[in-house]
Amino acid sequence: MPSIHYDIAHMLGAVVLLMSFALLYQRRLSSIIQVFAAQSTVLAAAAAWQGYIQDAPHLYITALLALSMKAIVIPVALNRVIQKLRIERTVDTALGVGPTMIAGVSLVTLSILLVLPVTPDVTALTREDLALALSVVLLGLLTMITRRNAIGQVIGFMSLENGLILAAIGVEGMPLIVEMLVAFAVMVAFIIFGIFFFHIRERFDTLDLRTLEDFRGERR
Amino acid sequence: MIFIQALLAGIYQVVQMLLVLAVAPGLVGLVRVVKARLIGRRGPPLIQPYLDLHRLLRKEVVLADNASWLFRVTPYLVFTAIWLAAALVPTFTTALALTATADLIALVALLASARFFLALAGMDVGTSFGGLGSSREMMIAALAEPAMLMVIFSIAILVRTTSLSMIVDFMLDGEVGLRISLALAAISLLMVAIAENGRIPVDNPATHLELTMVHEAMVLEYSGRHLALIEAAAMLKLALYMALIGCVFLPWGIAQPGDGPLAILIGLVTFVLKLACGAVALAVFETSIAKMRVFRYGEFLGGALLLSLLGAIFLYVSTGL
Amino acid sequence: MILLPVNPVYVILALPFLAAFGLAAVRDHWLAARLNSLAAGLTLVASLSLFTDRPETTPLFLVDDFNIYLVALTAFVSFTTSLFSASYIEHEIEIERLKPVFVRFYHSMYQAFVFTMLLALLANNLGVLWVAVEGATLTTVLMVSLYRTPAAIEAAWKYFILCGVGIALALFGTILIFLAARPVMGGGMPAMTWSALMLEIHRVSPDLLNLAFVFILIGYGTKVGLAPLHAWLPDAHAEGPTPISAVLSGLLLNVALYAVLRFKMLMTANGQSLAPGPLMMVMGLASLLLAAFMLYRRRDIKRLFAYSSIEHMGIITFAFGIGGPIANFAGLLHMTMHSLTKSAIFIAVGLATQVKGTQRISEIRGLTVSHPVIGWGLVAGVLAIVGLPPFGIFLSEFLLVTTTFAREPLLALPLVLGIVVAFGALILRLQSLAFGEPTGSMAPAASSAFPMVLHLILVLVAGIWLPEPLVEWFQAVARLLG
Amino acid sequence: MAFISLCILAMLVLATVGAARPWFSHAHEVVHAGMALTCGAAAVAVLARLAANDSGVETLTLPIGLPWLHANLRLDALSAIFLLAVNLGGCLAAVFGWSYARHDAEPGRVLPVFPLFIAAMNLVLVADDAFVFLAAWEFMSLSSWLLVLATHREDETRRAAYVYLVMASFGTACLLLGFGILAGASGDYGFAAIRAHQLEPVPASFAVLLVLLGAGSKAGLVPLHVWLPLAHPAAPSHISALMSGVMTKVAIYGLMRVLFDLIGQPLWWWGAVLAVIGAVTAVVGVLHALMQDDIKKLLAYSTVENIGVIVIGLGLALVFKASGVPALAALAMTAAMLHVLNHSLFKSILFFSAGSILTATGERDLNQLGGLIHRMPATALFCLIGAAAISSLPPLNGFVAEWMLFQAVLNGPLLEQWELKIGFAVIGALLALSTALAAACFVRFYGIAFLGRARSARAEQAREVDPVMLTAIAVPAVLCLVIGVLPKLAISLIEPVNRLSVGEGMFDAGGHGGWVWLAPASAFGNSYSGFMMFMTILILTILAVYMIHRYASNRVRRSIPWGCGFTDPAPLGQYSASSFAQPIRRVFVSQLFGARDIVDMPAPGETRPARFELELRDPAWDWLFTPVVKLVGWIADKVDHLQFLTIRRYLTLMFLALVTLLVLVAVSQ
Repeated sequence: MPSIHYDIAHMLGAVVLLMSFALLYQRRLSSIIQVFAAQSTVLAAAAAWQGYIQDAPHLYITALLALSMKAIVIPVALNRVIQKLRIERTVDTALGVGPTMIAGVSLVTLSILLVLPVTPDVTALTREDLALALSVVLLGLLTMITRRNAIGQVIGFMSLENGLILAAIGVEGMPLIVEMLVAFAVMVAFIIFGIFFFHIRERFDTLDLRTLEDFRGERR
Repeated sequence: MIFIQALLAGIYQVVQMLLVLAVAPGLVGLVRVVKARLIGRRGPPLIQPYLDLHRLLRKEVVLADNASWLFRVTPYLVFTAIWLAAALVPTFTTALALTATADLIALVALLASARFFLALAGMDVGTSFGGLGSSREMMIAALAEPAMLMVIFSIAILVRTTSLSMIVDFMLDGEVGLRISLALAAISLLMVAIAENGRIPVDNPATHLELTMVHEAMVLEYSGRHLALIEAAAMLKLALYMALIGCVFLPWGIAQPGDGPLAILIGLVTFVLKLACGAVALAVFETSIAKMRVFRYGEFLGGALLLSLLGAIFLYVSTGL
Repeated sequence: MILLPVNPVYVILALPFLAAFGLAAVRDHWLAARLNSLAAGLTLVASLSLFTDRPETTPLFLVDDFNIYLVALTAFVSFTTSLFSASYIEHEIEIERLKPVFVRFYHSMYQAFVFTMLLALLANNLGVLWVAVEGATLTTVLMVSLYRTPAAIEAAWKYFILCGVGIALALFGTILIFLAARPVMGGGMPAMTWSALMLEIHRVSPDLLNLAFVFILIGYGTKVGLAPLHAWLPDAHAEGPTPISAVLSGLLLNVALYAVLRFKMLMTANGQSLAPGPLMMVMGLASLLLAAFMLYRRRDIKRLFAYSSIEHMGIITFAFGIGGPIANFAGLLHMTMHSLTKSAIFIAVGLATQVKGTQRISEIRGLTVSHPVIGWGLVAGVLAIVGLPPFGIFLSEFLLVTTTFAREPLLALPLVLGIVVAFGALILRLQSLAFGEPTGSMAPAASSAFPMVLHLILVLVAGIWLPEPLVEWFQAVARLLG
Repeated sequence: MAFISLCILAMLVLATVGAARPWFSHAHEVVHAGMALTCGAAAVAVLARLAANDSGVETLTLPIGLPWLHANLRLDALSAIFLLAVNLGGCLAAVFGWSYARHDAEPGRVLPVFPLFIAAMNLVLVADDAFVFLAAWEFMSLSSWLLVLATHREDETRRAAYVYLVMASFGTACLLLGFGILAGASGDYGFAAIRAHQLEPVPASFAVLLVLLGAGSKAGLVPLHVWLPLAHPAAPSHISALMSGVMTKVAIYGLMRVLFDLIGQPLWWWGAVLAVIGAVTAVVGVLHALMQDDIKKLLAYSTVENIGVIVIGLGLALVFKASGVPALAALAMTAAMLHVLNHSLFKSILFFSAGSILTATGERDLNQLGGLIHRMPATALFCLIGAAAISSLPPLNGFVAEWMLFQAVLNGPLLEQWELKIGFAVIGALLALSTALAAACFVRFYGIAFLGRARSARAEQAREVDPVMLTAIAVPAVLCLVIGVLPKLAISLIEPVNRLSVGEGMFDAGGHGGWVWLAPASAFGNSYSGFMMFMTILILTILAVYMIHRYASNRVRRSIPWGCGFTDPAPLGQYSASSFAQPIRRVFVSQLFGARDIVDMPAPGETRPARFELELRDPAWDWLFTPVVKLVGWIADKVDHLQFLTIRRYLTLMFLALVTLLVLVAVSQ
């Protein structure tokens, strides 16, 4: 395979990672959703590109699913939820921007450290991809724990999932990708449905411990 | 030969039992006489205790309404237990038939049995004085008994036995020599003896002042022949302790198995002499000291216990561990 | 059952799968409950047929020494719990705590849940396993939130989010395994198939496996309820219907642990990778100790026993972590005994909370006086779960503690400390629950205590005598686990 | 062996009969009669075996328990002597329970468990592998816990039961670890394999320490004794007798099985540690007993004392065994074993008497009793024998063991280590102290409960208990006397145990005196004869009675008590239990246990009564248990915060766990 293939795949992966950083950085809900949509679009492109270079048609389906679900349907749905529930537009973060970024960079470093010595006999493509995917997963998790708002956390979760997909599509010959993606999509749908249906607004995080005790079951 | 020895041992045993029974009241009488003389009184005659006992035996028993059978049985038990104990201590000879029945430890326990029943009898009628006496008696015993056993322990380290006859034999061999720990043990034993017999400074046998008495409080309800038995037991006990101190620390004169009639005679005479000396010493001691408060008994007897323990440990030091 | 023309595995899976759809259509809750039990019973019968005629391994399904008894156990507990559930749900409808429409949904989900668990156990494929576990998560989330109280929704939500993240991480681990195996085994299905992987894994480079196992352990470990990933477990147990608590503790935790153990087998068979043991031991001990101390401050009876589940999962994980034939045997036995005992306890608790109308420990007293069967059942269950003879858990704890102490004396101390501390807490609560002057309603229980008694008898028998085939399976699996 | 197994099986069957009580009206009779017969038969069987001086070993393997080990049972002399104690106690308890347990409020809680309890104890004694041993051991705790909970409606009982079960399981955990060391990494839990497995001194010492903690907590050794005086009295009296008189012996058996059999050649300091712990236990136990007003609590503390005495004997035996003087070891061992038998006898008497008192008056508080000797004369007589025996008075059985123990102590100078020489002197002093205090304790117990005047209306109206209960009290009382007068009878039963545990019998090296004299060669010819003493006292007493009644006055007049002229009409003016203990409390206890008298004397003119209260503390609680409880509570409070975090924080925990593990992997690569 020509090296341009690697370079493009690599570049797309790097953009996904960049978007993860952007997610970490964003404050306003609407822009978080926009960044996520952008990340999903790039992911769809990456999947399509992998489908092309691996000659694996099911990756096109993956790309299509990613594009339709994550880049279009879910962002739109989330925007509606925000409007319906009148959730505040800016999100509290548990950690300042500076520390968050430092943590993010450390995680990326950790991922590279973990992956680089690991796979000498695997092709360079998957190794780099894996490092990127691992970074995206960890950054997704970091996003989840630095956001005090349900929507922000859901986005973090989905960004984590994007990392998974990035890893899966990078591996040549991986079966069941589509199935897993569908299973995931169901789950995410559940989450959004849950937020909407049960009116879970800020229950991810409340500073008032007394109400928590009411809810965490230990009814004294 | 063995048969003759056994027969002799039996005879000596009976002689000894009668002997202690005979001399015990005299011993108490002597102590009283000497004490009276020391404080310038004439005092009762030497045979006064015999007369007292005789009088008591002939009187009727006045029994408290709610006294139980235990109350009536106890005097006999106490008397025989102490009599037996007194019979076991070699006085004039070690060739006694019953000597193997009990060693020193069993002897102590026999005395404990007597005390146990006496203390129970003290509580039987249900007056507060009886309980008071029993309670104090048991407290004193709780310290005196271990002290006594530690004395025995010291002696046993030295002579390797607790059998009284063998102790006498060993002491008479003269291999022991003078030892500091023996002295400690002797002092400790003396203290125990004073406490156990209810002598000053622990108790005053002559008093009926409620708050200070111990032994007398226990037997307060006894009268007539019961009281006589208990008094006799107390006298026997004093004789027993004197005989014990005599046979362990001053064994000279005691006849050994196989000795002839002369040795027996010497033994008898020295025994009576020893008792007389003991009585005088006790009287002197008692007149020169004051009675102490009840709660200081602990210190007194604790001291005895520690002394005896020290004696045992010193013995190790002197015998090179 | 030998006469069945098809692979029994398909029957085992098809029964709950079809029942899940079928029950969604049954309006009458009385009938639905009976049908639910019937389906579970048939599944049990089908699963027992595995013993007589063990099917061939196919690319998708696998029956071996390890999962054969777990399948039977799962089918058995889901059957007995369905019996309990029938009368339990009946009562909940009577007191109008549940609406009939939810019950329809409940029965359907119950079967779907059984299906996903059996699928996870029988799967020969890492991907199928993962999908099944995710399905189990979704179905149980729905059942936990069944009462629709704020607390129930909160619990379901917490469960969902934490396990969702866990599941995602487990998927990452699965992808990593595939990535590691691909150079050796090529692309496609074999590199995701247990039976194939086990044969070739020793040639696989260990580096990626290490990374994969970390994700698997954290991912599926969340589902097992290992500290510090346990937070969902107590609330999910406490707020859902009690039959669900029983199957959650008794079965789902086992299934998740089964997944972890399958991966551990791979690690063991590889031979050059990092030893997974220490990680599992540390997490196991952390769970044990944390749960043991948490038990003391619990006021809610179901939450109390949920923490006890964490504690036991910790013990089991520790056992597999330390490894060796005896510890592994102990772990397997403990898994079995725990699921039987804990489901029995939850049944007893369910009965008690129904008759007393409260879940608060301080409001339930003197059960042995007011309700002898429930009370003594609870006593027996708790005595069994804290590891007293003659029940089966004593056997496994005996093996585990002695072998641990002989091999790693310093590790045995926290282990024993945890067990004793938990013992103290559970007995303290048991005494106030079962003894003393009774409080609350003295009315007889409406629901059936039969499943509880059955479980306890099995645990008792196992504590005294273990059947030979079971021992052989355990020993075979213990060897594979290394 | 097969017979004992059958007996155990029969007990299990009886337990099911007991469980069937709601449907079977004669369950009570069947269970008690059955247990009496079964235990009796088992006792006779082992008695015959021991009397035949049979040092042989019988084994039996049952196909249950651990799959690759099965359940191994074994009967040897050591098991047999303890089986004798257990089944004798069990038989007596069953007889006593026949009448006594009829008064139970909730008999269904005792009936099925009583046979299980005895079966478990039997099983511990015949276990031949660590698994059966520990399972039976723990089951013994479990069943007795249920028995303690028979009176579960009282808060005190539940607290006692809780402390008991937790301590018991702590003990089992220690034993479990101990057996872990003994069995080694191979995991062969059979006792035969453990015997063959030679340990280095350091692990062996750890094993001994753990076994000491485990068995010691069950036996009630200080400072692990705190549960005992709570739990034993809470059970019905016949069960209390079993727990105190028998179950603690099973714990002693566990200690002995490891120290004298499984572990091989002992180190001398193990024995020294054991003896010191025993001595401290004896003194602390009896001092506590002296301070108690509750008769059953008093008896329970007295059990602590007696266990201490037994452990002193074991410690001495171990020291002598390690020092290579088996004859002396046999002497100490005989003393310990005899005390095991003795204590189970007189503790049965005393607890049964307490049960009778409870039946007759409904009172357990000494200060409410008094004068029972008039209303319960038979109980009073037997109880007197028990009290005298436990106070080690000749010519009863308690003294024989005490005497031999002292003889063993007196041989301390023979040992090489100077620590031992001095230590033996101190142990001797403590032993003597505990004996003397025990006498005081039982004078107080007997004097306050049975003598004097009734302190309450219920004591006034007490009635003698029925003949069945009296039989159960009388039999051990007679045995106490028989063993005391003819100790050789019992000692000959112990000889096989000596050969097994220390390698030599007490009379193997000679000694003289036939059945009348007790004079083992190892005691340097010192001798004691209970028979002679008994006969002499008997003859002399008869003589004295005859002489006095023949020659002196035999008149008796009843009158009001003299009391120094002060006749107090109120029975409350008598010496009370606490006033009796006051001198000893002042001398011994005040500093040690922080005892405080609180006297609340009303000012002149006030009409309220003066109050006296006694505050007693147990240093073991203050220094050992309370801190542990506080620590657990503190940790529980701290970790409890984890229940109330937000989802985000839980996710953070998860994230941190993941990152930590990843960093670990990165580092390890």
